[in-house]
Amino acid sequence: MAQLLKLIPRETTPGALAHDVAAKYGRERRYLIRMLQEIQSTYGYLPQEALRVIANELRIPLTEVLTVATFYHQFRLEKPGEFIIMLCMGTACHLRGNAANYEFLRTYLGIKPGRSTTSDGVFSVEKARCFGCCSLAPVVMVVSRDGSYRKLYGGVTPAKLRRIIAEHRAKLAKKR
Amino acid sequence: MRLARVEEVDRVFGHLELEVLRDNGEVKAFFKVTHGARFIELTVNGRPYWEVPYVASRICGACSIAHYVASIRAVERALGLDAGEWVEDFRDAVNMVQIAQNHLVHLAFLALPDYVGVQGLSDLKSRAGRLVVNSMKLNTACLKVIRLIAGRIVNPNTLGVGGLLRRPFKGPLLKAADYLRECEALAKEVVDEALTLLKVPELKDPANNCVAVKPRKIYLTTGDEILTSAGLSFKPSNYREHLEEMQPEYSNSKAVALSGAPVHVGARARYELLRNYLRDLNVPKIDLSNPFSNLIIKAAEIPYCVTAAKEILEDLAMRTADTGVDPPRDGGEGEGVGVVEAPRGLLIHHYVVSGKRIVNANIITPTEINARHIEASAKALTESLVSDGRPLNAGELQRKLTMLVRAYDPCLPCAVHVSVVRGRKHA
Amino acid sequence: MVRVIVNGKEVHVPEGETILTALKKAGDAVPTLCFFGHMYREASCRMCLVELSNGKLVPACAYPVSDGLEVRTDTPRVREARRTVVEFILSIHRIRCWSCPRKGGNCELLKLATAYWVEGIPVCSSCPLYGRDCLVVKGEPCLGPITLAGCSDPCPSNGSPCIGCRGPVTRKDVLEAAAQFYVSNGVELRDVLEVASMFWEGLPNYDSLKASLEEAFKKALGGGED
Amino acid sequence: MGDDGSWNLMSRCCGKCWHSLEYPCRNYIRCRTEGPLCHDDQRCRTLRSERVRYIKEGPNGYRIKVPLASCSIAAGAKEVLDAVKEVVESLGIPSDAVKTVGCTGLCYLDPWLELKAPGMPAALYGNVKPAEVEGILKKYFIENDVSGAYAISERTGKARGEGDVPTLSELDVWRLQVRYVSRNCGVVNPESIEDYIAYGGYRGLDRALRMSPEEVIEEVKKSGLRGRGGAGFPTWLKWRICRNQPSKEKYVIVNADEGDPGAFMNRLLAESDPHRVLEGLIIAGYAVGATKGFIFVRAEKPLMAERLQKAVEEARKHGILGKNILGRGFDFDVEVILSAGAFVCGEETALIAAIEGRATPRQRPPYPAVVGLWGKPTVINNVETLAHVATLMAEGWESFAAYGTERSKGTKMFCVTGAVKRTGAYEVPIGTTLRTLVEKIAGGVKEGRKLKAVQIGGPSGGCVPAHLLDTPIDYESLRDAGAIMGSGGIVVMDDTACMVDVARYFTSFIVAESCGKCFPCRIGTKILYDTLTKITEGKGTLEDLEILESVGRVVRDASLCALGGTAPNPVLSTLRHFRDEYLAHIIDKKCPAGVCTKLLKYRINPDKCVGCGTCAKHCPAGAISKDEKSGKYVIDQEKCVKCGTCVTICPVNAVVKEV
Repeated sequence: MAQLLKLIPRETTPGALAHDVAAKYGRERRYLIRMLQEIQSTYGYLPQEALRVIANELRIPLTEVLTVATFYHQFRLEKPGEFIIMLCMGTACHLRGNAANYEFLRTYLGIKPGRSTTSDGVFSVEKARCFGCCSLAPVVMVVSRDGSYRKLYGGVTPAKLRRIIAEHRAKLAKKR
Repeated sequence: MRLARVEEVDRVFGHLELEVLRDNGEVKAFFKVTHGARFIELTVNGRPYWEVPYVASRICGACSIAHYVASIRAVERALGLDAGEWVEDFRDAVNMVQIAQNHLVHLAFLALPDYVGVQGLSDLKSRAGRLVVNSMKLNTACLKVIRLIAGRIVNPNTLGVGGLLRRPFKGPLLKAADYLRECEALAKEVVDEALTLLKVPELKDPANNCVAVKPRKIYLTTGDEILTSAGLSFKPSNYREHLEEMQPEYSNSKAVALSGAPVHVGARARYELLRNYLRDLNVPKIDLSNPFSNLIIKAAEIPYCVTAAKEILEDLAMRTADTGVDPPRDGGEGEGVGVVEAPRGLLIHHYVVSGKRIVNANIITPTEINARHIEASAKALTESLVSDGRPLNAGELQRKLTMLVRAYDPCLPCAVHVSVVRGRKHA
Repeated sequence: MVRVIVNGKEVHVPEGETILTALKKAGDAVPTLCFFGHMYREASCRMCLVELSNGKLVPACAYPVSDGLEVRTDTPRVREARRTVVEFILSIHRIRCWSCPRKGGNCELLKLATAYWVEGIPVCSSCPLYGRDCLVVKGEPCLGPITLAGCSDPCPSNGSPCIGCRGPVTRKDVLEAAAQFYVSNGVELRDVLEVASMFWEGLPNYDSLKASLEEAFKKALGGGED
Repeated sequence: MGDDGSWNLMSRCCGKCWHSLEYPCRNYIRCRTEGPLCHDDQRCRTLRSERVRYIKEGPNGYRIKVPLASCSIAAGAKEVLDAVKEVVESLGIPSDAVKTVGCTGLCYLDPWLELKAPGMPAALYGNVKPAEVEGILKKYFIENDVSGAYAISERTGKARGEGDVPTLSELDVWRLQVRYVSRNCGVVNPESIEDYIAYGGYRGLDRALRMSPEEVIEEVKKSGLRGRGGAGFPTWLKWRICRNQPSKEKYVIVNADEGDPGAFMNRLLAESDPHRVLEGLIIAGYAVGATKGFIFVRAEKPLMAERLQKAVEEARKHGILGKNILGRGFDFDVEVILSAGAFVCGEETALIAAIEGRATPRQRPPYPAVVGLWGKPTVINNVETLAHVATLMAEGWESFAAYGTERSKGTKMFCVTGAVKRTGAYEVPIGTTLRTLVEKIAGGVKEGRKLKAVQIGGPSGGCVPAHLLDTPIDYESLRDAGAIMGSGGIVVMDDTACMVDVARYFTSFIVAESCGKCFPCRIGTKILYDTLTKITEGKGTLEDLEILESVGRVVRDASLCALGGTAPNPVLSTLRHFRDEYLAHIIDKKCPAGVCTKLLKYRINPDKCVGCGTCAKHCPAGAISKDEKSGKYVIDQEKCVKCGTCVTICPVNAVVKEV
């Protein structure tokens, strides 16, 4: 994925990044999805400010940008946690118990209904479309917010989920 | 020994059975109403008083306006309300249009086949095609008028206790008058043709006393006094002294007698009692004592109603509309009797109101009043066709009997509004 | 020109036209909701479905004509499809007919609902009385908001309050909104139930209806939102 | 020259060869392996044969293949590769013997390892852990012992322990397959065009360019190839319609969206043998007269997009893409487009709309072959279809028509997942029965379980009950059984699966993926979902079944595109074949399979419970508390989220799941 999406240094503000990304794709309405993907790969989500700048750059209404941003599953509009835990909701994984895992994880992390991120902003729990490795069902993938870290776990059970959480809490502590 | 029996009299509103037998030398006729009882009086009990018109107008679809007006007048009298001149005229106009429409339907579709020698409606077209088409046109026009000014053909909703529920517009009134003006000529044509076809058989009325409402203004307007053929006149509120009701076992509907004797109501009764209120009901020379003449008078009343209603509506449009009074929210105490000339004759609604609710209700419908009289006429008719105990021609007797019943135009759904059915089916 | 057979009648329509033009030419009407000529013909509302000879249901407003195309506009499957689409629209429609600008005869949904025997729209949608004229606003316990529309000229339009003769609306959210509307105009549940008792008391689901009405009124009185 | 300066098959063999990008030689492709053709020089010939042998057998016969496809990487293939690289030096095996390849489709073995030494049978090792790598390699290369292998290529009699290891051709999982289009998967290095050509790649393109476009279409017609995306529309007919359109500008799009959950055939093909797909795309472009090609890939499959992009860049570098391809005056270029992940993009008009902007389907006709991308005629073919095109052009249409039934020819790839022993992607001729695929190839359900149903075609497909397992897999007979061929995702369900829950799962997927444009699909599927949820929560009533059937029927008939049109299939087919389960949920308020959480209870058996409290500690919802009087633990049914942790945690397994 890296070659396809040239990464741009991240310290710039979302607005500035959006401006560069728009320029990079020649302000063509056709590449809107690519631009959004680049922004999301930098921030892990689409900041409102970036969307507004993109809309201005492409001279299209903000609603049109939001239509695309809200239609596709890949895009997030709220700031996710440091680590995003994606449970695969493919058929095999669903049958092998990922539905129960999802309930378990949300209760275990105490995520309030209607929200998908823990109150301390560390973990986000999301349902993902099929990763396509059904032999390892049920599958869970943990991705860092900026997408640099990606690890996949197979044959996940509630017990294994607890270990994953502990592992990543330690990883976060080490980083800070 | 049974002389004639018609299990299901056709071409009448509802279910009726007629039986005439000879019981040790004496001929007896039975007017058996087999229509299911409808307990309207019971339904009204306990309802708030402003709902009475809604229930009453649903007694029968044919003349729902007559019941609507009668029940409103009864409740107004119970609460001591006066809806005012304008509203009274408006109600009369609407009532007249419904009378014309009812007569039309009865003459053209129910009674006429007997006099044109056909069995049912389908082959009526060949014999009296023009009359049927004209009456249908006229019928539609009347219904259009009723819908325009009463809100709906069945269960009208512009009238309420105390007057009109909404400020009437001049437009619809004038438009209604135009519709009526267009079909005045048509009405005359229909009537003339009907009269040529209606060759009524001879019969002498055995008990020729009748009852009708003294009109406030012109013929067929409602009033607050009831006249009888015996020259008597009484206030509607003390109707019980003269008309007493009894419940024959063999019929679901009650029967009424005027001081003991059978009494008839309807067009013939009206014509006989209210002739001097009339202007131009051009009725051919007929023998009023013949019950069948009721048809002739009904035919004559059609053009009269159309013209009279048209004039009232035009007059109403010109006058400033006073929509009556608002009924008191928490009701009152009192008892009221409202009477009106329904298409088939005198209709009496009597309610006792206490607080907001109706505590007692009694309704007397024209068919109930006519019940005993029909039996008497049937007896007379049978005697005239029977010699030494056996009917000359059974088929002809039965046909004549059903024609006689149709001449009264009984409306069975109204007749069975009773509160309690004590009678058993005749064994 | 292309030959199209509409319900057995032959019609000639220029190439590239849609079935809808053929239908118009043949004089067979088909309900359309989302069709706006050249501005919008995305066939998203699926009301104008017609059946082809191979049994497929296609939208008349966007399906191009071809020679010898056989089209039927009124088969059982077409009617069922239309009827269910109207029910779909109704199920997501936020019913507030008493305060809706389209009430009193120009509610497209009501026309379709009555045409296809779909129940659920209150009488208010066909009653012309607006704002101050509305009987409920005047404080009368008119049952318009909770009675099924379908009577062509309702009593309210002639001044007499609706007495519920076509039966109650049973959707919870509509009852709640109606309760809110009643309460804000000072009409109590007692009056409503009294008028309703004449026609509804005998209904099998009267008790559950009464319970949900009581609940709705409680919620409305407790400072509900609308 | 190769990028690291050494000679490879793609470069010129000597001065006589005048091939260049500006003036490409027509026989460039055949010359790579059968050359030199324009001159006779033994040195150039041996140069090529040496290179081909090096590619196929590895440096003097040593070869270590490590699979690097998304799923194998997920299963730990990268770590195994690193371990192999370390061990290889110490064993004295040339480092370039290690070759990264695609995936063979035997997912249950991931990550696997294939070793080959001169004179020794090739050995396949399954589920290799990085720590075991050293042991395996030593045992094979040093001791020539293959006893630990999962399978070996053939019996040479030289290796020790050969007797008890089955050869690949003996195993049902391999024997019953016909790897027509997936022949290179797990064999070639997906990121090297040279590998592909060494194994006979681009021959189809070479042959096609020698024929006229009509002849190419005729060849595809004779082969009887039908679209592998799911609808089964004859490919030649689509091409012919597009070819006959007058417009100058035409496009060909590879539909690599593959949104079906549980289907990964296209990803496997594109990640393991991308050039075959590209070759099919170029042939299609030539046949149709298109100027531009697109490959529309899903964002959730980044490696697939990467490999396709690399293949495009390499093909462009060697004159197989761009201007005047192979000197035939045919210009064609390809762009890889990344979709952001929406199932509806699988539908052709929505895919076009997605490229143009927002992905909503359009009413057809006019079909894309007439009015497609930016209004120009466009052909949209599935990845597998184009891979078949490339193979059948190279091998001749007879090779394709040899397989399949008279109405649907050729082979089809299926991903068998769910409750089977051997999950994987298998290529079988059309007409093979489901029983062969599920029970023989995929090994049937696990021990102690009974097979209940097979779900085919993903969210648009249906459930075929166990007693119909002998239905042959082809477009028509599957439709009669209430399912569709679909993209080929097959999910096997045993008696632990609840069919109502499965129907609800697929409907929830459709509700999330519906583009919301037309009423029946947007609202109808939501009604189906809510009704099914009601049933799974035990609040269902009998007329809910009628609602499901009538709403389902209308959504199927009235929806604008195939997504809505096939959305009710799972519900309708489960209703048709498993009505008793629905009734169990509605009448007895019970879920026979014990899946629907609202209908099942977890209870602690007091006489078995020893009061240790581990369950209470591990319960995420804090639903287990100690009953002071009896000292035993009790589960509070309100709080319990039915995750089942307590069942597994309890040392004396006192926790019982009551259905």
